[in-house]
Amino acid sequence: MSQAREILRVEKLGKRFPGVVALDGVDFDLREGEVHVLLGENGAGKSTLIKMLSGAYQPDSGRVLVDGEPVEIRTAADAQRLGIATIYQEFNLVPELTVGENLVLGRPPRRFGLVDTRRMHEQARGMLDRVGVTVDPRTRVAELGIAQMQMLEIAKALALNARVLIMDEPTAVLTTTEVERLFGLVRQLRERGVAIVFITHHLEEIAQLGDRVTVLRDGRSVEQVPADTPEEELIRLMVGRPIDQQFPRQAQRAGEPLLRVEGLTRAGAFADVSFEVRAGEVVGVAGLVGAGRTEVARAVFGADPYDSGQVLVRGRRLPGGDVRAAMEAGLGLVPEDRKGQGLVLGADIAENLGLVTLRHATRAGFVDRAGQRESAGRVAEQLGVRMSHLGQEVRTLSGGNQQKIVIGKWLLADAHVLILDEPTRGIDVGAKVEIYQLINSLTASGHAVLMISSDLPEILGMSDRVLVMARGRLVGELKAAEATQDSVMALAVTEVEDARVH
Amino acid sequence: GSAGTDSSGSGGGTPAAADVKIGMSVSTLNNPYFVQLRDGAEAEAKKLGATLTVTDAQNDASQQVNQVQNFTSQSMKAIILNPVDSDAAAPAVKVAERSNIPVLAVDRGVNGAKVVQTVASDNVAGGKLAAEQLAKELGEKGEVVVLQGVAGTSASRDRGKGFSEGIKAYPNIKVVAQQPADFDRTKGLDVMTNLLQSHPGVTGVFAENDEMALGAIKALGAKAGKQVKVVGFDGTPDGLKAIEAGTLAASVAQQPALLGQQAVQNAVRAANGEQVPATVDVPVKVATKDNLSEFTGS
Amino acid sequence: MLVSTNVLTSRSAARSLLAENGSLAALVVLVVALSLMSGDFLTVTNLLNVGVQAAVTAILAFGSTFVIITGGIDLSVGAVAALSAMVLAWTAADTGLPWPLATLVALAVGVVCGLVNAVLIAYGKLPPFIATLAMLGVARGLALVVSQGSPIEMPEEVSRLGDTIGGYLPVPVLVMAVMGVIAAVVLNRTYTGRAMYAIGGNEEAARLSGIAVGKQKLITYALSGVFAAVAGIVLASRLASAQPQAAAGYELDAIAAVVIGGASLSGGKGRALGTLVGALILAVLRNGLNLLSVSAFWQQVVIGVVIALAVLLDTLRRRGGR
Amino acid sequence: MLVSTNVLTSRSAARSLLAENGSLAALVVLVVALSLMSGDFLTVTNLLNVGVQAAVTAILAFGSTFVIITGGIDLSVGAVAALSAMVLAWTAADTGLPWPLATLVALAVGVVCGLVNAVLIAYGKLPPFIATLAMLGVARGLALVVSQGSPIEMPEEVSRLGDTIGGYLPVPVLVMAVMGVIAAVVLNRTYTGRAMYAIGGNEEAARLSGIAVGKQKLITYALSGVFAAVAGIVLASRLASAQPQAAAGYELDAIAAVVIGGASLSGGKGRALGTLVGALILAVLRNGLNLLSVSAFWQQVVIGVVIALAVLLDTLRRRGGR
Ligand SMILES: Nc1ncnc2c1ncn2[C@@H]1O[C@H](COP(=O)(O)OP(=O)(O)OP(=O)(O)O)[C@@H](O)[C@H]1O
Ligand SMILES: Nc1ncnc2c1ncn2[C@@H]1O[C@H](COP(=O)(O)OP(=O)(O)OP(=O)(O)O)[C@@H](O)[C@H]1O
Ligand SMILES: O[C@@H]1[C@H](O)[C@H](O)CO[C@H]1O
Ligand SMILES: [Mg+2]
Ligand SMILES: [Mg+2]
Repeated sequence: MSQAREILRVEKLGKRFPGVVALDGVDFDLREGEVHVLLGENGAGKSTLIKMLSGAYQPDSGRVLVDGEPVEIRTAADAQRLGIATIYQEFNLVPELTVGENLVLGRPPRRFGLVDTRRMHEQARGMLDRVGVTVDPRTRVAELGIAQMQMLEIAKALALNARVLIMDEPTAVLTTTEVERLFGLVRQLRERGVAIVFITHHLEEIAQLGDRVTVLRDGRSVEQVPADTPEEELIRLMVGRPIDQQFPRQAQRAGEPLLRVEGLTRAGAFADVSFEVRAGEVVGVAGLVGAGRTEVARAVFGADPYDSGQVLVRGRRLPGGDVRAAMEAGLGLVPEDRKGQGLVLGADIAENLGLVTLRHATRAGFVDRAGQRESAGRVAEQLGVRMSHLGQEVRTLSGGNQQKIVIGKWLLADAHVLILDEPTRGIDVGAKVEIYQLINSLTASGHAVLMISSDLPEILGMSDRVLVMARGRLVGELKAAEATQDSVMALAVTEVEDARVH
Repeated sequence: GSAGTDSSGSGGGTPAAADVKIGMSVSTLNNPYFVQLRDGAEAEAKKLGATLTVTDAQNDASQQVNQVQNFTSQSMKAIILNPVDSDAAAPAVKVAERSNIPVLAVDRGVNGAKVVQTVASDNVAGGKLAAEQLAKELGEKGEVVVLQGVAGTSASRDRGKGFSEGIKAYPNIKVVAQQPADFDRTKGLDVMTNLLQSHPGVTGVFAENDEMALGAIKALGAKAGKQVKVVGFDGTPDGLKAIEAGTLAASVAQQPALLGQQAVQNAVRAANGEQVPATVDVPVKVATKDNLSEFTGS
Repeated sequence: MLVSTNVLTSRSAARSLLAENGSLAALVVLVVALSLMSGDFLTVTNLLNVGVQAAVTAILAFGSTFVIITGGIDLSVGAVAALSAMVLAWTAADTGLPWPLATLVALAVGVVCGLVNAVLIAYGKLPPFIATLAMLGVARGLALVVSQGSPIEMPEEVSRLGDTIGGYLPVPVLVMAVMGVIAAVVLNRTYTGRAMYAIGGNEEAARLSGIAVGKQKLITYALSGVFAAVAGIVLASRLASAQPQAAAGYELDAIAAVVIGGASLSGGKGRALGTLVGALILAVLRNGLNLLSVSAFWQQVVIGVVIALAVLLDTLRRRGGR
Repeated sequence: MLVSTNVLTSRSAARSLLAENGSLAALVVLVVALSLMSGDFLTVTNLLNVGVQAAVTAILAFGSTFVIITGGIDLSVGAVAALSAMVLAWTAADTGLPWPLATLVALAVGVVCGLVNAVLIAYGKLPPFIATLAMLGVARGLALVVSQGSPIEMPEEVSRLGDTIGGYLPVPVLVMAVMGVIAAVVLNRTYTGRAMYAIGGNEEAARLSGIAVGKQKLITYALSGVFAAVAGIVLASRLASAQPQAAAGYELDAIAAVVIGGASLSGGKGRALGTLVGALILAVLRNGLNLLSVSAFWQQVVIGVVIALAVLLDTLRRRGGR
């Protein structure tokens, strides 16, 4: 490896935002045919760094060299010209346009100056095949699930045939199957000499895929180590202290059933889903991408309607499609799509954290804003949100810190049954443990948690029971003791009649 | 002689006007009629050596009050008001009254407050004249449509009133439709086009101003002036040209330039503390092909 | 004077205000420029005139601020203002209703118009632009129907709203101040106000956080309606008569005031103070151009250019700050 | 007749069109209702009249469609239309420029107005509402300045645009059709068209995909300007004279047509065919109410109600379809 040619080098790169020094002299280099992992806590500056390589931001100081020559990357087009392709942490898709159009966004095939729609769809089909996604290129992106969107972003970037491929947490929402396919593709590219920058909070992926690791802390590059460095050591470098237990679940005795779902069905989405969640329990829900977990969770919470079946909280039946009623009965939902459904991006941290408790903080129509701010401050500290102050716009937080806000606002709400959909998406190891501790204290106080996650180790490590879904149906249930990677996956690929074809 | 000839106005001699500042708020300048009114006023001011500031209230009564307020800030010596609406103009007059600035109303009167002078044409009488002229053109029988001005304006109200009173005298003339075209040429065209569909037998049109009449003539095409007689209101240059061409049968001509001229002349007098007569009647007169020269001359 | 003493006495407070609210800086620049250009501008009377001239737009704009913060738009405010005032004058004159009752009826008209807008938008899923454009037509038409096209005199007691107190303080300015404070309190301190920001920022996130979006929109548009009614009554009081064509086209002024004041038409942003400043900028501009005797035809051109420059100043300053 | 034969001859095609384009269904309902209520409505001549009356709004609205798809708004189209036509008439009449050149100058005026809008928006970061509102004032003011407030006659050759070909086919309808096809091709088939959808759907994504957002906005607003100029010329040709106040307030009609046609003011959605249908709905409505001799005061009320119902029909149908 050591003789491989250096393609890209970053020297003393600095970037500040109002109130924050995001990068403070970062050094980084990238060689042909390597997978270089960027590691760091939430808000350490990983995304900021790669955005300056892709033309999204301009550095304040320092320089970037490509093939030994200093370059200025002012726009996305500049980056493309230099052979740099980027998959951003936040999706950059146009929901109203089709899958096909999104795949060739900004460079559609043309004939006689006009866009050649037929060829566009042909190209798109090829790109989708390559990443193993089977959707019609004519589908509107707005109709896709979040994992499919991630695969789309990957397909889009691959099609640029770049020399440098930057991937910012591409695996955060993918299940094992997709992750494996993605790794296969990445290895192929590496063979061909493509240089890859890879950001992840899933530490096990580093050894599987990476060659070198650069660790960022507080906007500085603190260390460069080989990818086979033990996880504990990586954690220590990243967090500054060791973490003894990644999944500190303290199981409780299950109490009375708090949530019961019976025969829940919606044509084209899910069918005959029944389960219950008891006080003190953490119930995990596993499944492949598009298994219908999110749709069930949303229906239970009243965010979407359902056709038949019923949802009972403490034995009382909830009206369908009524979020307010669900909340009053004690349900809570942390949605998987933080940007689309979880956050008011233009509002500040305090405002977002207080959204769910707004009603309780209201007396005679007036909101106790000081009280709201105070509790917001408490939660933000508990979760270690990296911010300049509570008045910071959520839009300007790092991805993982945004996720902490989405969870934080529900932690404040004291819901009896909290449904978490991909709760730790993009969250660093240290903060994850904090969240798991909070889950522990919730269940210890007699509350219950239903946790959907594509991160199988998390499901296995934190659940008392695991439900498995496939094709819109509940296909099995495993006790914590029986649940292993293999037993869950075996159920997840069960051949059942697809509830989603109609 | 005709109304337009007595240009020296009431009382003799040119008033002394050096350095007299006069403010004039015109209801709207989006209409050639008022442009003529303003031009008449400006020409007279220049002649007399007075400083005239003209503002455009854009058909908004409250903006007009604002403008009068602003005139008082500028310490105008007299204010000429062309009310957007006669009733809504009273507060504007009162504002000026408080600062002891004399106000003259031009083209439309003011109800509910005293102005030192009203220089105006009578729209109700004009509507009546239009009815009589149209009846004459039609041989006192036929089907007539009315194109109305902006609903709610006094000009439209008064002309409509005068016309329907006047047309009652002719039992064989039937008003088959009244539709608003907002004093606007384009709307006159579209509304007339549409009315021709439902009333193909129309023989006469009364448009409450020339702009709409010209639109209607466009809609009528070759029929204008032949099978269908159109009577307008205002006697704008374009209207008079249409009379000459034979497409417009007649227009109840106002004399906006004269209105403006008279108003300025008397405003200067009032500013100098002279007594001015309470009303100056500038008569309306029907312009037809026969008497066209009286109008195009001035 | 009003403004300049403020600036001098508490510099740092003023500076932080300016920094926070870019449009205020534009207003200050405008005021300074006009004071230099016209000796008539910076007098107490004239500044009070400006206040009076801003009042109706400002009150309409406060109502529009609510709507715009939720990501909506209300084109009906001018027409609703006219209709409400007309109903007041009509019920008082024709049915002999005592004026306090007639005033309540007028406010109720505003509320009902707003509720109809909201029902169409929240439950009929009409785009706010269309729902309120339809309401514009309906309200304006009804104002004409009620009045049969003629102005109706306002009850004398209500017309006092157009007067001055003690010969100096104009009541419209007072009403504007009161409505502004109400708007600010609603926005900053009440559940509904906070919900407006959340809905405008991300309607789905608001819904999933338990905010009853439909109900909050009802309140939002009803508020806009009632503010419009107040504006209509103030306007009619100034003219001592309710006019069927009153406030025609004011919806664009109101929206402009809100946007100049820093709100975004895509929702989630906006403040009462900003809106006030926006309305004042428009009024100062018109007043100043009158005082400077700018020719009528050129006035529209100059107003257009200055509005663009004022907001440009704001955006440039904000970008410079980054 | 025109419509009914279409519907009868190719049922399934029509059905799929209706399903795809909800506003078309509303238009059909409106046409059927008016045919039943007035015998004069469903005649070839009257339908052609409707076409002529829709033409100016439709052409303006096609231009606005581009802007609205990018998530912007253009309030200046009516004023730009008036200014362009005025410049044409004025250069031809006063400076004696031959009419083809004068026409080019007029189109250039439209382009320049659009470019100024775009520069303010894309580089000055002004909200489109403010930039184009400023342009509204500037263009309307300049039209008044150029004309000194009075109409100017159009060159006879250009005025033919307002005539009919062969005594039947009105040229404005032809121009509308041509501009509609151009709009559809631009939107569906060109790079710029697709970029408009991307920018309106997610501006950041568009930028990060290498689309030069600023440049594309320049093209978008310039197109809107040139469409406005064409509309202004057609309007002036119909009257054989350029009027300074022509097309006043048409911007709201144009935007309404686009939104009725299914576009969203938040961007990313909209189609030329939908816009055409929207403009036709407005024209059919006004034509029908004239034919039915609905009283002046009630007309605005009825138009408001029917617009709301038409769009409601669309949204309900779409929700039912899900
Ligand atoms: N536009 C912005 N304005 C202000 N601050 C910003 C902006 N963008 C990023 N920051 C700040 O810069 C810091 C680095 O953020 P960055 O997104 O690079 O973190 P990250 O390492 O990618 O974290 P994560 O693992 O959570 O994605 C954070 O404190 C963030 O709040
Ligand atoms: N193979 C497929 N066939 C049909 N529809 C699919 C398929 N995969 C996904 N979908 C659709 O994509 C959306 C994603 O489903 P949903 O989000 O409920 O699944 P999930 O189990 O939460 O998976 P994830 O959130 O990991 O994507 C749903 O609308 C689903 O119907
Ligand atoms: O007298 C004028 C003109 O007739 C004009 O056309 C409309 O307003 C009236 O007051
Ligand atoms: Mg990041
Ligand atoms: Mg999911």
